[in-house]
Amino acid sequence: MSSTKKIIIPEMPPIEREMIALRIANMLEEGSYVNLGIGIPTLVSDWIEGRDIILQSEIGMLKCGPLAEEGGIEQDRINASCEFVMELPGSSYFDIGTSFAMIRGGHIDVAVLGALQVSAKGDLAGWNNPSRGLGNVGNIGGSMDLAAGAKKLIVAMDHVTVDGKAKILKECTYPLTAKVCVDIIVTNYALIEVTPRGLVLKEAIAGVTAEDVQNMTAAPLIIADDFQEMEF
Amino acid sequence: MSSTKKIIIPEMPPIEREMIALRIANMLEEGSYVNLGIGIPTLVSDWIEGRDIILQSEIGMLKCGPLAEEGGIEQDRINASCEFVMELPGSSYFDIGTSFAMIRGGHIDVAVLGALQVSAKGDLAGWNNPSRGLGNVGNIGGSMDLAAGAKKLIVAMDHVTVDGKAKILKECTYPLTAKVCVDIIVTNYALIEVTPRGLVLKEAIAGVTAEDVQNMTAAPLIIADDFQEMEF
Amino acid sequence: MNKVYDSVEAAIRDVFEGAVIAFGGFFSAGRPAELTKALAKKNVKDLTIVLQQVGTGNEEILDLVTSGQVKKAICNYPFPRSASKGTNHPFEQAVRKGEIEVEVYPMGTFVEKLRCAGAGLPAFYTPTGVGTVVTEGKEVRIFNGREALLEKALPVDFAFVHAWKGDREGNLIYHDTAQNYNTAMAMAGAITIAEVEFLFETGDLDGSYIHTPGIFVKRVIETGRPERDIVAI
Amino acid sequence: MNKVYDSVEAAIRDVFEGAVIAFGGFFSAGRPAELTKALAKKNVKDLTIVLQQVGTGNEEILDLVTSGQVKKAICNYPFPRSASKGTNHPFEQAVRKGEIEVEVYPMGTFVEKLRCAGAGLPAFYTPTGVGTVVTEGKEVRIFNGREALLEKALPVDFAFVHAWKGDREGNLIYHDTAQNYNTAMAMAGAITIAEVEFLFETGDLDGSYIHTPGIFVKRVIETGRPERDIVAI
Repeated sequence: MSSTKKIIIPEMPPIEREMIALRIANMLEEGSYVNLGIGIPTLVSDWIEGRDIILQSEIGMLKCGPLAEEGGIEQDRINASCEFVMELPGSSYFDIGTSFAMIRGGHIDVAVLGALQVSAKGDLAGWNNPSRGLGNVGNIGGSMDLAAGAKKLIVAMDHVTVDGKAKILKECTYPLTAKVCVDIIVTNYALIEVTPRGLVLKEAIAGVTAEDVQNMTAAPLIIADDFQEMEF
Repeated sequence: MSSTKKIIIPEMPPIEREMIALRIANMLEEGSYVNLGIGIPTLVSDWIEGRDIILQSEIGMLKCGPLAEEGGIEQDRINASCEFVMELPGSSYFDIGTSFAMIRGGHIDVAVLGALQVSAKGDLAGWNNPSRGLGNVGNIGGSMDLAAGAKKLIVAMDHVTVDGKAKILKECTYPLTAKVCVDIIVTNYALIEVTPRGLVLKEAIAGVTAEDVQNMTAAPLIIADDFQEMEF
Repeated sequence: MNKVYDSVEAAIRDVFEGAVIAFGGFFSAGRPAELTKALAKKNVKDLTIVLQQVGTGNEEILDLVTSGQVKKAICNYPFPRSASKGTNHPFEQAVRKGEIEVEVYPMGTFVEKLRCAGAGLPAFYTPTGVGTVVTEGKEVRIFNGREALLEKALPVDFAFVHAWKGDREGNLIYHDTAQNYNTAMAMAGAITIAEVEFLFETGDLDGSYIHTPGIFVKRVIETGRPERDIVAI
Repeated sequence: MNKVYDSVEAAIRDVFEGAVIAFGGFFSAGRPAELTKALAKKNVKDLTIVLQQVGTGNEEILDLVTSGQVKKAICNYPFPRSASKGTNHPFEQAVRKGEIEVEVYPMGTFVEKLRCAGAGLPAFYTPTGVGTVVTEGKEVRIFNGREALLEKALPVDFAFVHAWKGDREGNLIYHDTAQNYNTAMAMAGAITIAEVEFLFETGDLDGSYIHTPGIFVKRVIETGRPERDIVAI
């Protein structure tokens, strides 16, 4: 199997990005410290307001609040995506050295990251799309540290690329962010766990079968004993 | 030459510890950051009040003030010798990690340390007197970091031990604090510079000759062209 | 999040035999005396204690020593400064008798080993200690013409720290030089337990001036402001 | 001590050809824009610039690029996020043409390289980047069963930082997330120059809440509080 494997997209339309985020939000435990990457992961924050979950932003902020509305903007208070954010009771600020001590030191319970590709072993490729043609230099940012340091890594992404290519592969073909780091993949069609036995398909969205998911996936899937419809 | 070389103590009495400290204080430049060790070095602080010199204490305080008098004591404000100290305008506090970043990172202009022995090459032995019989464990404290990290290291000590043995030796016989680290030795009889050529005798106290100093020193001394009486 | 415990006893309930425990403080300043006293009462054996020194200004730690709970001490200034005081000191006596093993590191190395453990860095090179007994058995390597030795991170099972102010989520502020080792130890602890002099509601401390962000702290107990004795070393 | 300079021009007068300069800031927050503008006017060649990224929210850095003063950039997020924006971006264009060399490190490695330089630690091991292009040409070693790679300290000749409050002796306080890289860079600089929004007399800042102690700062200039534009990346 390779990334050029023929991919069949099911007729059932995928869920929206917000629903991927909701599925992930529902997996987060109360009392956990969570770091959300750029893209779909950011949307998770919309679903955890009022819950006892603390967001860390790698720029150096703990208990990072929601995006600031007009009037609540403080020019020196941004998240790692350069968006203005709100302060919450108990928010704290620190330098990036301390921020990555938290990240690399295993103090972040869950990191949610986007991905370009994930391999059957849980390798993650997310920082460098070779099509950009910049070789080995690119926007690493905090992704490699998060992938190496978070206690649990959840990938949030579309199941296939916009031009219909598989993103879940036997081996990644793009430059890696980290090896054997992904714990769970949540896509717009399915929820897959990375286990020592291989990729275990746990859930698919309503109207999509395990076979449908396998047909969009260029790595073998083990169907979980408790395989079920994705619920929200 | 060895540490057992016959030492002859001159008839002229040595200067007091306070005067060693004064000689060192007079060498410090305005605008410098200085760390003072336990013992004679601590006395340097009595001679720099009102001068533009900032004392760092390895416990995590910059612009460490003089010893606190009754009434000015704050139980949580101590120096590295566990003495209560005063705050000055511009004093700051930080953790010991940051404190030793300053020390090891070359941000301290001058460290003044006591010593048990100094060698002809500027090796320093100061943390472990084997006579205590504790082997290789002992009170290292901040001494090794200061010796390795300060831009300039001045040793303040008596010229010979209380039982009349040489402390300035061809080679140290006690466990080292650091190799080739001492720049200047100020004793109760003399001021000696450590140079690549060897130990250069720059000053002796009034009434003491270069020969007298050599007779107390178990390493060869080069007499400086500008050898002179120690002034205060 | 509410990390507040009602008692020091409850906060240390899961300290186990053979645990590695770091104790904040530098001589008398910033030491977790109440947690330490509770631990001495609990009587857990074979502990490895990680701290500046034993028993000068932090006398409560001696109860662990005299009751035989300490297997090993990792320190940077283990003994009384005065040799004669040391001879009569229960910790030094236990070390001389071979009852307690001691490992000593330079201060800067000691604190960096703890910070690295908390920061997920397994090892670092330092120029401190090159050519001394500290180098023995360690790799020495030259960077930019200067020798440095390899030191490894020192993770601890529990870190006991003492803060001036703390909130329910574990954000801590230390007082003056009572910060000392508490910051690095709080990072290094798998379970960091903070005794605080004054407990605040979450949001009542200024987030720009937190010394230890709450993420490093698992449990908080309010123990009040102690009266420290004046200590000579 | 009085480290205050009257002008940014005077404060950067000795920046030399080929210098390695770190610039604080993360996108728009906490960047030394006034020092950077003065540097662009000074027109010093062959600079190595060390910073998060080039030209998104810190447009003033682009003047160094377009005027051909930059030989090399050491970054962690060098290019615009969007590939199409990147194609039209002068920095990315200069890199594609081979006019500027780029070295990229993961954020945590980048900041630690600077902190280590400031802290006198020549090198460290990190698990971040193992098995990726970041590992290429670097030593990999196993600690406690886990691979880590060797990274070296990154000292810089000058560090330009931006603080909210500063005093005459160089004590600095940053505002919210404008702290970011400024702290580590201030430590790493052989000569650290701070532009501050508000200058205070020595003693007017609370010594318990200083983010960068004055010992790390050689020069201070008051440049006022800037109006930052809202930036999309």
